[in-house]
Amino acid sequence: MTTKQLIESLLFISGRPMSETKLTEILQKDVKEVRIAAEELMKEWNVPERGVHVIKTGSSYQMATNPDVAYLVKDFVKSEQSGELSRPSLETLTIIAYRGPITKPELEQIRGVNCSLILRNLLIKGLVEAREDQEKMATVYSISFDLLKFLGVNRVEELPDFQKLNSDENLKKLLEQKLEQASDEPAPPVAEPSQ
Amino acid sequence: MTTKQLIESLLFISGRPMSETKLTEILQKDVKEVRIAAEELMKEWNVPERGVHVIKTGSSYQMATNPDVAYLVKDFVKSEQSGELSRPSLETLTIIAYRGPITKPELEQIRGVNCSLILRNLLIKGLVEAREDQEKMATVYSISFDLLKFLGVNRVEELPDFQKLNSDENLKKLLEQKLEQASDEPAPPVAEPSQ
Amino acid sequence: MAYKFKLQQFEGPLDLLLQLIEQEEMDINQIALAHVTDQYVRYLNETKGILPEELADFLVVAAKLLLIKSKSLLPGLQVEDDDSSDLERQLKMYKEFYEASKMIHKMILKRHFSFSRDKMVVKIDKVFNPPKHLTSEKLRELFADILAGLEVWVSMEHDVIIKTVSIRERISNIQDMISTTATLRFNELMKTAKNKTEVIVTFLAILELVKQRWVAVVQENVFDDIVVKKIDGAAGEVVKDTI
Repeated sequence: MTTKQLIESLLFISGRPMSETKLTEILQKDVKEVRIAAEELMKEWNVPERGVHVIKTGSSYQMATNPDVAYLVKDFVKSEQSGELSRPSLETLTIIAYRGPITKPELEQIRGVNCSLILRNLLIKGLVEAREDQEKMATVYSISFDLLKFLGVNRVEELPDFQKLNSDENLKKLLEQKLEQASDEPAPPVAEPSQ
Repeated sequence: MTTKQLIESLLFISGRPMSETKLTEILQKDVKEVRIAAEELMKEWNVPERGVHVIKTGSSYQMATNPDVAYLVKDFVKSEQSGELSRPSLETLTIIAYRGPITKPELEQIRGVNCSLILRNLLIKGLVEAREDQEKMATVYSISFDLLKFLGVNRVEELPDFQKLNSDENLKKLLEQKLEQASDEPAPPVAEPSQ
Repeated sequence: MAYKFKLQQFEGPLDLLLQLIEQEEMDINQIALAHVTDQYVRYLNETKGILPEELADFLVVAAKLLLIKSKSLLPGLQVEDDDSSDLERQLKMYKEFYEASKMIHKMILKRHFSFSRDKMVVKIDKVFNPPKHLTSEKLRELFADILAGLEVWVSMEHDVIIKTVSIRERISNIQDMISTTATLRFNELMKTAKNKTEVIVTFLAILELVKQRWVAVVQENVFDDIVVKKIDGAAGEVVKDTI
């Protein structure tokens, strides 16, 4: 059996999202092989003719129905999901979708308001996920599979204007500046070499 | 969408056998068309390269893993049922122990994040039990009898400091707040134009 | 001077600023920011329902705007350029994401949802697999930790209820202080502010009093304390409602 086939079986059985780490552990293969196989699977399944797709956020995968059949499946699973979201929620989710994983200070820098309560709200609703980022030594936020399913895309990269908004120069500058002055304390004096 | 695609989505989402009659009813197509599409689906899926197959018993169809991966499915279930608890899972278990029977929304209000995945994890390990509460009209969760025994107590009330911890003031306030802000977001400020 | 525009509801300071600039049909730049400064401050003062916890965010933007405006009025004014171009950049950024959020909203409203299955499709035998070293004492410790962590959220909700001093209140406050002493030291005044928000509120209040020619501010030498003086013959009442 190929790795791709095995991943296919596992995603089907579980129904829930599975991380590359988890897949690696069960399949006893290395991460790289798992990732390549999973991406291949996505390419194969995510075509309009298929009733089931494989969606991805971060480094996790999940099987979900093709959004084109929403009208039918919605009744079958008795979904009452309306997709109603308030403006603060929408704004926050948009920024996290395009710029995640993102820290709270970065998010607040873009929105210009404190985001503690709204983040908590979105975490409880399961539209956003938080995890500790080892490198940044901070909590980072990304969108959840539930939000992805709401949007009806297989991954965030499929969102309109993703490239532009994800790699915006202005934003980079803004966040860099912010990071420089990140600590509230005044920076320690730095001796400037005299000419 | 073709009938084949629609059947594919339904079989996936249900995970159980679906009869031709049932499919006919949902799809509003005649039996013959449903049967032809389902047979086509079987031809397409039941090849060695696929990790998931479509099987037929009587006049019912079901999606199932390729029999060749049976060993893997076993491994997966085993790894879900065993395995150490993550910190968030352990926290959730603790809250259920001291505050159970508790609903999922209450649990999430305390933890500040969505708990769907963790609950499933605890249920599958036999640590937590779910039942329908008639009064609350909701599913409530308690720790399992096996876990009580394991901890060496007969009832949760015998857990250390139960009275004090169970009736914590902050906890009460937090859960009350939840009820107050039934509509979950603060209303946006409204500008009052001057005359 | 009555103003004729009517704003929709706004979310936060950047949204308010963006709406003001779009109403004037201006591009986002320093000129536009200076142009809408007064409107912004006025809105801030007349809007009811800004949560105290959000007020700080609104005031920080107000302070940046006032800086930009003073630069446009006094071209010779030497200030670090960072803050003003920062605000311009931030607003442009905000606008991009605001537009994107409208797109996202449209996508969601189409209800083009995907669905996944919650249940595993295999039959699962009942097991009992407790964490090996779990004891009731450990549960107690963990739960106590969790309870301690709740404090933040409970008190945060509580903070919302505590009223923060508004610009108008601060103005009457300063007037009272100055009526009894005739002069005030800026540093002394700032010391009465309890937090960053109140420092900015106080600063805005003084600027407003200067604008209305109720007080004058004098600084003898650079780095000296600034002295706030009541102007002789100033009308007794500040026209608070025009702020």
